Amino acid sequence: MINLGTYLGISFALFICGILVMVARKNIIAILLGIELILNASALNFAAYTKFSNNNIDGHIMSLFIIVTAAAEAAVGLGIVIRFFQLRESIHIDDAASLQN
Amino acid sequence: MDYTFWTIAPIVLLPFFAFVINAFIVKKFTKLAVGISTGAIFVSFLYALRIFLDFMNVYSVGYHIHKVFSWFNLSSGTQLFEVKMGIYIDNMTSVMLLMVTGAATIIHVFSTWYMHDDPRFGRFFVYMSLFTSAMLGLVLSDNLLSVFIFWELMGFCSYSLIGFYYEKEGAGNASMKAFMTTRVGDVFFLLGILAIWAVVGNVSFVDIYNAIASGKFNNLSITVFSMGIPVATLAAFSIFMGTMGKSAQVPLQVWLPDAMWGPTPCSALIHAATMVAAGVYLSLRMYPLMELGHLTTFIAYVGAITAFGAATIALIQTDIKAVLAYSTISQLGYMVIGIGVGSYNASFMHLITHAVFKACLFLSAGSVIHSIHCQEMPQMGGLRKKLPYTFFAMLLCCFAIAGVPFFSGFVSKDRILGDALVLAVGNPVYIPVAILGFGGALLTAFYMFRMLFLTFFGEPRDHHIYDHAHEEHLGWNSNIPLLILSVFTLGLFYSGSFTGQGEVNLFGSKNEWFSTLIHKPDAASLHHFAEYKSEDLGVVDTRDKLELPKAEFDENHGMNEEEAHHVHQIHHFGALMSVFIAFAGIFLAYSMYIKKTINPDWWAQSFAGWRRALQGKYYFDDLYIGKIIQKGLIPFNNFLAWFDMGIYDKYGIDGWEAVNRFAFNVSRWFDNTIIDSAMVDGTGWSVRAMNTVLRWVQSGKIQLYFMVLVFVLAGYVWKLNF
Amino acid sequence: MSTFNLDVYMPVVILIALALLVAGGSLLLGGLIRPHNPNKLKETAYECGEEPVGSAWANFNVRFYVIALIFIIFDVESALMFPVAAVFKKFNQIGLGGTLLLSVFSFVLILVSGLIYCWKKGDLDWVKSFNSQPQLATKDK
Amino acid sequence: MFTNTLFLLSAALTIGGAFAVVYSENLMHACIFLLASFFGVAGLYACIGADFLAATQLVVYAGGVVILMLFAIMLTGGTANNFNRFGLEKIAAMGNKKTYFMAGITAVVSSLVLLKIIANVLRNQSSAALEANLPTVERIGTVLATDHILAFEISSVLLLGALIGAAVISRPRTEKND
Amino acid sequence: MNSTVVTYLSQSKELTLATEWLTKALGFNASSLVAFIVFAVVCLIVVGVMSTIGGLGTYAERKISADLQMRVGPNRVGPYGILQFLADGVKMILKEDIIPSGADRFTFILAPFLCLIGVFATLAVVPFSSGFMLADLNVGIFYLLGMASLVGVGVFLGGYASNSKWSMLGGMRGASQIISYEIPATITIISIVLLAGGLSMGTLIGGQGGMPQQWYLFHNPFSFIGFFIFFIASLAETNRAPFDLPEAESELVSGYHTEYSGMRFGLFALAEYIEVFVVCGVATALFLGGYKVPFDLGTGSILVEKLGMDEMLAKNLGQILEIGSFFTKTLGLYYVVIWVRWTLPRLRVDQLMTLCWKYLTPIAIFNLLGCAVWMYAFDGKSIYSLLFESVASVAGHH
Repeated sequence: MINLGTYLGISFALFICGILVMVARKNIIAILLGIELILNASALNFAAYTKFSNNNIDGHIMSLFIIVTAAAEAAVGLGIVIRFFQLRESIHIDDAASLQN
Repeated sequence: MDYTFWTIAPIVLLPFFAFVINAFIVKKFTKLAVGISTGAIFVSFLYALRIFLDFMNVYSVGYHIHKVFSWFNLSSGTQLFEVKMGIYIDNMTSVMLLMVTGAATIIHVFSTWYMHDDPRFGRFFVYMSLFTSAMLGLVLSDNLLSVFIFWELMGFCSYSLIGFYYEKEGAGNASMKAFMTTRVGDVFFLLGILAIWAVVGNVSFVDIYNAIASGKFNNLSITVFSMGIPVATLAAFSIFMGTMGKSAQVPLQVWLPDAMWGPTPCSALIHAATMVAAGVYLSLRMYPLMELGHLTTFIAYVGAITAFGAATIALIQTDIKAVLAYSTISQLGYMVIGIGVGSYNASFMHLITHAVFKACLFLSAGSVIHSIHCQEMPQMGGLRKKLPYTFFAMLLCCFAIAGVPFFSGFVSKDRILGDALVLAVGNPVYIPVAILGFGGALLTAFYMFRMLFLTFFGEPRDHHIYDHAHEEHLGWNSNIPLLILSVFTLGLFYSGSFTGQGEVNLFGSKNEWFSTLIHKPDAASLHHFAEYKSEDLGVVDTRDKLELPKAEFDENHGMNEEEAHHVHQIHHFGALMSVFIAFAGIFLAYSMYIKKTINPDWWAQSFAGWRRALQGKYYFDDLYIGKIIQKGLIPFNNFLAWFDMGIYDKYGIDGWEAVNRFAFNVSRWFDNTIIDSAMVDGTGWSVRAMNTVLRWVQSGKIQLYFMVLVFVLAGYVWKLNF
Repeated sequence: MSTFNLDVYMPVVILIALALLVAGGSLLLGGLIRPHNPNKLKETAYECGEEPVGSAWANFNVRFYVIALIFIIFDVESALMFPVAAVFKKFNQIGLGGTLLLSVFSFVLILVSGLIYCWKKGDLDWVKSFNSQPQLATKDK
Repeated sequence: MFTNTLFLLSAALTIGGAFAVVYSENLMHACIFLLASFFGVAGLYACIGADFLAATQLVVYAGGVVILMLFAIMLTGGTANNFNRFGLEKIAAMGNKKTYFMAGITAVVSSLVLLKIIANVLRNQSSAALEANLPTVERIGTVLATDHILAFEISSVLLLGALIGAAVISRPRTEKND
Repeated sequence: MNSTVVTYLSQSKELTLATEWLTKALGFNASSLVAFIVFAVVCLIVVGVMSTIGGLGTYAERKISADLQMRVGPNRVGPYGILQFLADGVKMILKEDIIPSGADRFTFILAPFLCLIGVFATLAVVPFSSGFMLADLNVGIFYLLGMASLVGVGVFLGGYASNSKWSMLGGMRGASQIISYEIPATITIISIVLLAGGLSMGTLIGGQGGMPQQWYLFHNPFSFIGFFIFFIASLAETNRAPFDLPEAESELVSGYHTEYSGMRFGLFALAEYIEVFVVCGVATALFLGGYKVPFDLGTGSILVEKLGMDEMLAKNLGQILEIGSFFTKTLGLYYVVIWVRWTLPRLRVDQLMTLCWKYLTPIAIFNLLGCAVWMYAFDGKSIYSLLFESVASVAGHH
């Protein structure tokens, strides 16, 4: 049961859920949730390849750095959201389209 | 010399460490930060010099050092997925290293004078160090992926430095413009890397050469809209788009003039000597791919249009830095022509010589600007006596860029033009390239000397500014760099001989080192690379692996006697023409601005239409910012741009007399009917009409962009058929 | 290195199941025997005996976020530091302790500079008058 | 036996949590389901012997990122039945039919490509016997301290940048209207 | 990695026999099943003991506070009132369960579960003795940190879900306090990991000995300071006084569990008291030698050699000694926790943050670097062995 196929399937499901959340939601924080899902999917992929492909620890390192980067990304992203909220009193993503016109 | 990690890596790491250290101490210890930056780049120059001398010592064509290490490895069994990074040094790299570190050192020293009263003195050096290390990293990279990483890093530094005076609104906008415009090219570059990866399974230069030599690219094509596009063409075009963005080729040239908002030393280093040349460097590295993709004609045309178009715009600029900026675009165009017409080593030589004289020109302009706090040439004049060293340096550089014999620009540009001429004789497709090239050379000589005369000769036009110019403002650290650089504008350094044999003549010496060492990677030399694969980790020093004969100068460039004779004749003719054109341009400028026998105003009035186009910089900025970015009116404005360029350019190239009168009438009619009534009103109407259709494309909704991104990537991945 | 069997995670799963069981069980057990007479007054939130005003889910002061931000950065730092710290002893025994010490030092000091920055900028001060944005929730001072 | 149970539980938690994130109309609940999904991913890591990654997943995601997100939700008051200081209704904006439709199209397109890639990968997968699980902490530590030392150090710079950047961005301004 | 209670028990013949018999009877390899049964039984025992300790904790708290304040304390239910906690438990189960009408029901119900899961899951790696350890994961301490962080989420959600202002403030404060104090605690743990060279509880305790001079507490000056930092941070992480801001009666009524009543409140309280025990256990394991007994009595080998005792019996005796040692130290710390609560006044919230970020964290980082330097400079020797060596060498010269 535990093999590369199932792991890829799970990470695929995570990724698709992430994409769905990212595109369907109009709330910036919800979009960030979707991004976290996608990052998790990729990190899971790296770990799975490590286990089922070559048992080289590099995959774990990659996953670790994905987690690190994801945390940093979440911190900065949420900081931007909060600043945006202070300015616009909204966290609707389409309110951030001020570049238009 | 023994090549280990510690003899190569410090070149990159020293400036990088300087950046890291300076980024943290910069606030309080500005002097220290400056010292660290300058010292680091100087030491790294010494390292580069050491490598260069070693390569000159070996003096062989195929000699290269390749050090590979594994970045990460997820391969198993037959499925290979290993990403490797590495250092690759061959003759070209060693020359490039010397140029970059040398220019950077000199410009750093100059900056200590130029920037010393700036409140953000230290921060400037932080960026400069990061930039230098990125550029050196790019030069040392052995694969496209790390090239791309450093490429983007340089883009970031360029962005930061253009926006260095961020209090000024223009600087902020300019930095954003530069970033966005080059991004267009970079996306293509990334796609090109993907395409190469899909075919080769790796992006190391060596493996790419290997794949080309072993025919991996043959018969591979992608079907788009039922048209078969060879992968080689697609990849080559994508990568060349990267070059177009970085090296400011038409139509992505618009950012470079605006980049002059940055401090002048950074313009000298980034937007003249190194970063913009990196695009050309990339195309040179990928030359076999360009050839395989049958892209050379396209490249030659892009280069020719850029070289000539930018030169025409430079004719009417009054800002001293703007002249230099357009001149840079134009000279980059010459390098690209060189790639297009197969003039590999001349193109590279022009890269080097241009870096030297353009850096010197920028530094001279910088010292002029800093002495009189003004950039407008009409307010200068007669500064020759006030700034003698600057004048001397600028004079030499103007000789070089105009192509006066015995100066570096002549040596390199003449060869590019000569090769273009050779091709044009054999193949009428290349005739416009040659014509535009020579026309551009004439204009170059003219506008450079126009700049020189307006700045340094004649009577001072603004006495307030003139009286304020003080030579004593200048210090050793402003003059010495200029003088060093101006010495290196002599052609002898490039066309001389390292072995001490051979006579020096007008066209360089026999046995010159540059053409001897740097060769187009043709089919024969690509097979050098088949000797080993980049799978071997560790240092590959080809001195041990291959039998390396001393390189010898081949006067016939691999052709038989008869062909060579024919080519030589054309070259000689081209050279004579270059000399003639250079002096014609200088004479024209002389008679217009010193003798005043020709009245510039008369010319301006007779070519009013053209002049308007030039003042609008061929409307590229309007096109991009006014239409595409805001309204998404791509097809309509392409048409407009084509119309402007096609009509005006054609008339410019035709005979003087007929065009003169005809252009006058046409442009008057054009103004009244087409532009005023049809275009201005029509633009408004059609904008409104198309707005409704195209508005949703630029909705500013990031999720829509994301969807499009997913679709495009999906299509690309699907096509590449992993 | 010794290999390990995934059976070591058994207690973890069992304990989590037990936690659910204990909590759920006691609530269920109570549900069978305890009284259940809800009325409207009982179900209002406690606000010192007054009628609650508005919802409690208002936006809070941004200081909380800055604290959480510094926390997560140091959390990630510790996640990176743990494996390196775990091999420090081994490296020290084979004589590579110096390089590892250097890397740990630079790693930590770079992060500490961030802490110092936040300190100097006053992000760590809980009571600091930000007279900027009108805030709904200023009670938490 | 136990391993399979653990795997099934974790996979169910992961995918169930992810789907719940998609379907949940309440942001706070979505965040909790995300926590469940992270937990499941930690279990999945544990199933393939990546014990350190599992613990890191717990520490960083469950303990860090989720708390951060909960805080951010509170700081933006982002729940449906809430009023901000101007009395305007704050839209939680959890999507509508149109956005779901677009998301569906995007997901279908990307899933086609991904499935093609996955099929390719699985076809070429050599079915060698799996090696026994080795403790990963020391290996990761050794590799971090030797091969990937630069990445290790650079990541501290990354974190520093994130810290300072986010602190600067989210700090309340003392001046008005900037 | 595998030194769990099952490994320990499988040294005895009976378990092996039982496994073999089950394998024959069931027709598949039953070792995993046996392991499951053993784990299940032991987990039940541990949870039961821990719940009792948690309950007794409330009793002890009241009794000790009464002692400190010269009162009598609970004395009605059972001898000396020792059954008070049972009465409390019964009361909680019988109390009406109220969910406020404005609350977020899903989250309201989930929050105490999260707290309890977080605390119970940490029990898996608490080292009661060298054999009686549920799971000696080789990411032990790190796993514990990860699981314990669930408590913070639970506290926050509890505060959020009630939709009451006191709860919300308490929850926000509680969560930010828990996460803040996690940093000095984690960094101190890293410095101990540095000394021990591993993350598993077995390694961490294995580097220490039974005698006080072999503890990491007295290993070097930095770890000595580290102990206090860890202890203070643990107090704050478990919301104990003087850091019980989230439930400060005088300002926030009852903090994040204002709206919780009956058993739901009971679950929060249970989680808190067990967590206090767990962090005391961790402090013991990290700094006070854990389950180690002097003179290697724990392995039982001395008993076998000197007294000729049966090997398994001797080992069992050793285990009991170790459990005794662990519980003595842990409960001693538990006493200190309660003592501190009734001695020190509560901090203000700004003092709380100042203490964490401006004192504890910098000192913890300094300690970490100091430990690293100590390891490098003195080759990992403790200050005691350095003194001993120098004295010995001086003595040898004369």
